[in-house]
Amino acid sequence: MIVLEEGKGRLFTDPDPDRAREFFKKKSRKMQSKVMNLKEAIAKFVHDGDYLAVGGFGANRTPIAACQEILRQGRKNMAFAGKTATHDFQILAAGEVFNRLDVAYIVGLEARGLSPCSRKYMESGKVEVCEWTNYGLAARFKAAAMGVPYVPARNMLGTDTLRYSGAKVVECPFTGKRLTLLPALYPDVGVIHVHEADVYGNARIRGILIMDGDLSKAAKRLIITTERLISNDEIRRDPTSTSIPFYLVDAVCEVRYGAYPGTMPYEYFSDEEHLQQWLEVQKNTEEFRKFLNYNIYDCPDHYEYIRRNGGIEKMNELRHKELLLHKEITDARL
Amino acid sequence: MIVLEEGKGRLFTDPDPDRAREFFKKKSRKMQSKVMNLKEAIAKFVHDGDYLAVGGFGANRTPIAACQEILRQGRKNMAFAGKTATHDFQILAAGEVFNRLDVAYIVGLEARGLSPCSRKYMESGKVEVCEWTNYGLAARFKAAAMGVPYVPARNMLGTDTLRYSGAKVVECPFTGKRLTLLPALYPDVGVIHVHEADVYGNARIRGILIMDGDLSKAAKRLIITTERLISNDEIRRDPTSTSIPFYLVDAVCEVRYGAYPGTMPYEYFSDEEHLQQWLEVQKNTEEFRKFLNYNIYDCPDHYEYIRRNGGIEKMNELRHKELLLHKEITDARL
Amino acid sequence: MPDYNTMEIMICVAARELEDGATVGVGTGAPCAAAMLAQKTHSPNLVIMFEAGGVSPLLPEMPISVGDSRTFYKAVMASSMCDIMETCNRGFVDYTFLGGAQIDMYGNLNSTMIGEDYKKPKVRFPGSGGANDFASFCWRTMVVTLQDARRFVAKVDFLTTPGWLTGGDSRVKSGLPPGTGPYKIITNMGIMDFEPHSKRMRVISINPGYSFKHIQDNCGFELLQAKIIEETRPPTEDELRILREEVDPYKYVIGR
Amino acid sequence: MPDYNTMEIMICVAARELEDGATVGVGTGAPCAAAMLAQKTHSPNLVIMFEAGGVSPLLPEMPISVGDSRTFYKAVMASSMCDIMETCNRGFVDYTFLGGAQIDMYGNLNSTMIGEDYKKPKVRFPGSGGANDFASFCWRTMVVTLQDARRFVAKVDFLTTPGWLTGGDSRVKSGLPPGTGPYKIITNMGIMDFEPHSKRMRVISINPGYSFKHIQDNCGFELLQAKIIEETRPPTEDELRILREEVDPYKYVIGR
Repeated sequence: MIVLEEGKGRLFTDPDPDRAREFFKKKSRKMQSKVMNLKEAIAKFVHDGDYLAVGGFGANRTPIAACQEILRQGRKNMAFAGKTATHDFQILAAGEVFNRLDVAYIVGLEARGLSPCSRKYMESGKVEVCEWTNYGLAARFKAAAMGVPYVPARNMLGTDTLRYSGAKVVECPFTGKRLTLLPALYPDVGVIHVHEADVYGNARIRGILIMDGDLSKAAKRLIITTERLISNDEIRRDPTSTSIPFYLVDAVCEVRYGAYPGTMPYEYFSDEEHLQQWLEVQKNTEEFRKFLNYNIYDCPDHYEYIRRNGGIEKMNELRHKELLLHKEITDARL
Repeated sequence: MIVLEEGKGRLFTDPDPDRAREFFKKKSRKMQSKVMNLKEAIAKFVHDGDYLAVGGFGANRTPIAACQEILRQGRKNMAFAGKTATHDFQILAAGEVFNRLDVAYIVGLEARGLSPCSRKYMESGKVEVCEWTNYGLAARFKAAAMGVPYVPARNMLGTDTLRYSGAKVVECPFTGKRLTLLPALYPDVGVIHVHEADVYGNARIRGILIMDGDLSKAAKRLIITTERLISNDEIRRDPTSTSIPFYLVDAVCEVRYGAYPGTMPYEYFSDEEHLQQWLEVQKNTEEFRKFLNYNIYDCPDHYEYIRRNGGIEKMNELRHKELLLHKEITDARL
Repeated sequence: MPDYNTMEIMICVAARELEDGATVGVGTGAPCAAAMLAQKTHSPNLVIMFEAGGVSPLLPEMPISVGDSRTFYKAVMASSMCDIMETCNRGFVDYTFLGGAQIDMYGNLNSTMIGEDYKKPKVRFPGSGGANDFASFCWRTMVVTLQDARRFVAKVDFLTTPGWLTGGDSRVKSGLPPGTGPYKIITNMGIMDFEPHSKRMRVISINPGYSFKHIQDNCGFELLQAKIIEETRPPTEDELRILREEVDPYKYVIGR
Repeated sequence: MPDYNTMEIMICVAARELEDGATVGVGTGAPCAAAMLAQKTHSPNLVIMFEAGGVSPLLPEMPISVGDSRTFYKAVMASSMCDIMETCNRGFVDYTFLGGAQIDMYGNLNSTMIGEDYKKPKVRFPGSGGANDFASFCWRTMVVTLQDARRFVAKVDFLTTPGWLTGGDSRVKSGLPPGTGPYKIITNMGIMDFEPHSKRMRVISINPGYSFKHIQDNCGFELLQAKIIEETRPPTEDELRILREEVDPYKYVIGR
């Protein structure tokens, strides 16, 4: 097949579906309990040098508890999927966890501004980068989920984004059009935060799925963190609502408020004050070091982190905000 | 791009995404009522010569009412997607509605046996055929839904199914593997039967989706038949449950029992006696002609067809069977 | 020795091939009965998938269609055709059961047509359905069929679903995923596998009451013989009781 | 003439471009404010889509993220990144709004990095996000940005998101879908479109209080001028009231 053009970016994962098949062939399909605590799950399934991808979108349904545990356990030399990575990104950048990066959206926190520590790390030259786009990375997960080495697309054409990516451009044998071929991305490990899961890993996500359907299928190992465990009977009562089936899952960790300080749809809204604190404190290296110790390294787990940032009272407040009850409460006051 | 091998089958639709884009560009995105009766919808959106694809799977959530209305309106020279087409297929074959056919599964009714009229029509030489597989057609809808001219796959290789298909085989530029390229299939018109829809066409499907998510996006014109209309407020109450968004939809027709005599999950089970009657009566041409007149041509609409086959009493019985209440009822009798 | 019919022994033999914790893509009829029997005997953790989207249902009875509501009754997930087939393509599905009007010495199947001229078939059959996909993607393909010379033919009129193609390494050369292919052929008379190098069909077990000659006489091509040919264990009392009372009480399948 | 700030006039001008019944893919900030304003004024049937999956929400307030829960609050569908982007790729989305650190005379955008050496950027920015995808797939791309010579540059340091590339027919030649491309650039000083043949940026309207010279002085490349250059209609009382009271009461965007 004649390649008309190709990006100079390096592929950090192998797009070969047969090597992935060999891996998945050995993965257990038994419906047995995979419940363990997050510490154990990260220790067991997230290794130095692995390619990591996390679910959600920036600070929305993102497994923040898992990201902070990865820092606590001191993972290094990882590769990471920067698919609208915002607060998750600045946590992992602060820990200098990764040195290879597929980029769609990084260093920013959308409307909240840019993250100084993320920019500093990206401008340090310590990170090897390959450029993509949000759909580009989504489509790469989709190709892996489909079990094929690539999917064709029509984005990135004519741009430096393509030139610094790992995509190839070919001519379509049906239409003669120039197509971008996006290679399959099989992360070594994926972490997805969900609303509900049973002990086997059958999981439900409410609201936008983002890329997590395909990511759950593309990841070689998959850790599910869930707001709450539910019974297998409840899963079977409504199989239409299952977003992720058990056979994709390696670990199920019940982590209430696992996306805090980000948003968990229908559960709690993001803690904007705390996120602003994050951005503010980064301007002073010493302050930031203390801040990280206080909020991550000195915390045994996520619940202690939450206790240090307002505890259940704060969580109730954020729940009111998510459900717009704060408006009803103020309106009622008038 | 070097084509290593290609099927000799003809493509009955144009896989060019830009021609599809031009069509979709002109399609209204206004959220306005699209409610009309089925007669009107078929007259307006299903034309002689069109490529037709129906949702569901054989006799499961298949828009049978729409298929029978297509016969009543005497459509001819259509192309049809034979994607596990069973009872829908024998209806359209009885009416000799199509003369071009993409085949994955036809002429059979799965465990129920083969349809004499379907076989006879297929053996008459009146139908131009192109061979595919169930996944082959599903992937062709997916390519159209993605807006690309094809998706790569790894099925059909080495077989006559490939030789008589419209697929091409190329070498993967990332892995060197031989891949089957499945061209996008944009039907001129699709008909999908759903559980609930609002007047704008926002629709919900419960249970297996089969190929209908991709089909709803691939079809240039889309008719939704629904067991019941629901309010837009109800759709907005739970956006996670929306299977088909309004902007894909051209017509919304409320047709209670619209999948009868097939199964509608959670609503009613298939009428196996009536389906056996269908297979039985086909053995005698004259009897079959009378049968078609009685059940299709002489019926003003689907409700009359149902009235002639047991009416609401029968529908209640089939509902009991679907929900396994018939077992509870007999058990209770003991 | 308990009394049993040809369908019953084929189902029991097929069920024994499905080890606990395996995944299997099944259709209606005998394959589904075999999977259900396996679940109720030695493989409680067998994961059953149906091509239209049903995953691990608690089957209340035999489905009539691989897409009917029984195939996702109390399932862990009601998904889609693409999801199931792509799960197979990712290497998650260990076994599938297929059938066909014709099968050749390499396990290639024909379920499309009988006749010389494709454009004017003597008999038109359903086509691939999901068979070609399952046989391409799943690790091990098994066939449950009656031993009959009109079925076991030297050359299939139409190669619908890939077996070992022309034998040797032709299957891998075609681009089909390495490690996949026909595994066992289960008939009323015996069990065949495929000789590792030539990939030709080989008798490895003979059912009670039959000889190699019976099988060869009912086969349109020359069969190889394994060094040691076993005698197939007949269905046990337990297998038959569970098959007759729990799996197929209305004899939809075993009644044939 | 009512008093307004630069952000307010840009949002009002942008809102006027969105006709009733159109579809628009938006991000946070000004674009979202413009879409909300259009819905509350002349385009009640404007369909708003967010790249993370939200379709036609009843936005209770300005979203902070294109993926936060406001983007699918009482939406008609909460879907996925692939669904939204592929809907754009099928030609269903008429408009998108984008921004960037740099823009050139062909409307190419840079949101990736500043510097000569890609491997050692002087400043690293977020990258494409969904911008390259939206600009490739949606029919008409609009940019809302401040008129500034450091932003409007002769050559972008990194071409993140495609405009008309090198002008002429270079965009279509690259393989990007025909009929797509930059449509209008809306700044605090005026409105630009692109000359049909050269595809170079061209001033078509100037905001009250500014002259062509102001715009050219704040642009790093030579701007073309339309035969007739209009004066931009300032925001009306109604537009400003709705924008300030209903769209952005907390001044998240217009307060900047």
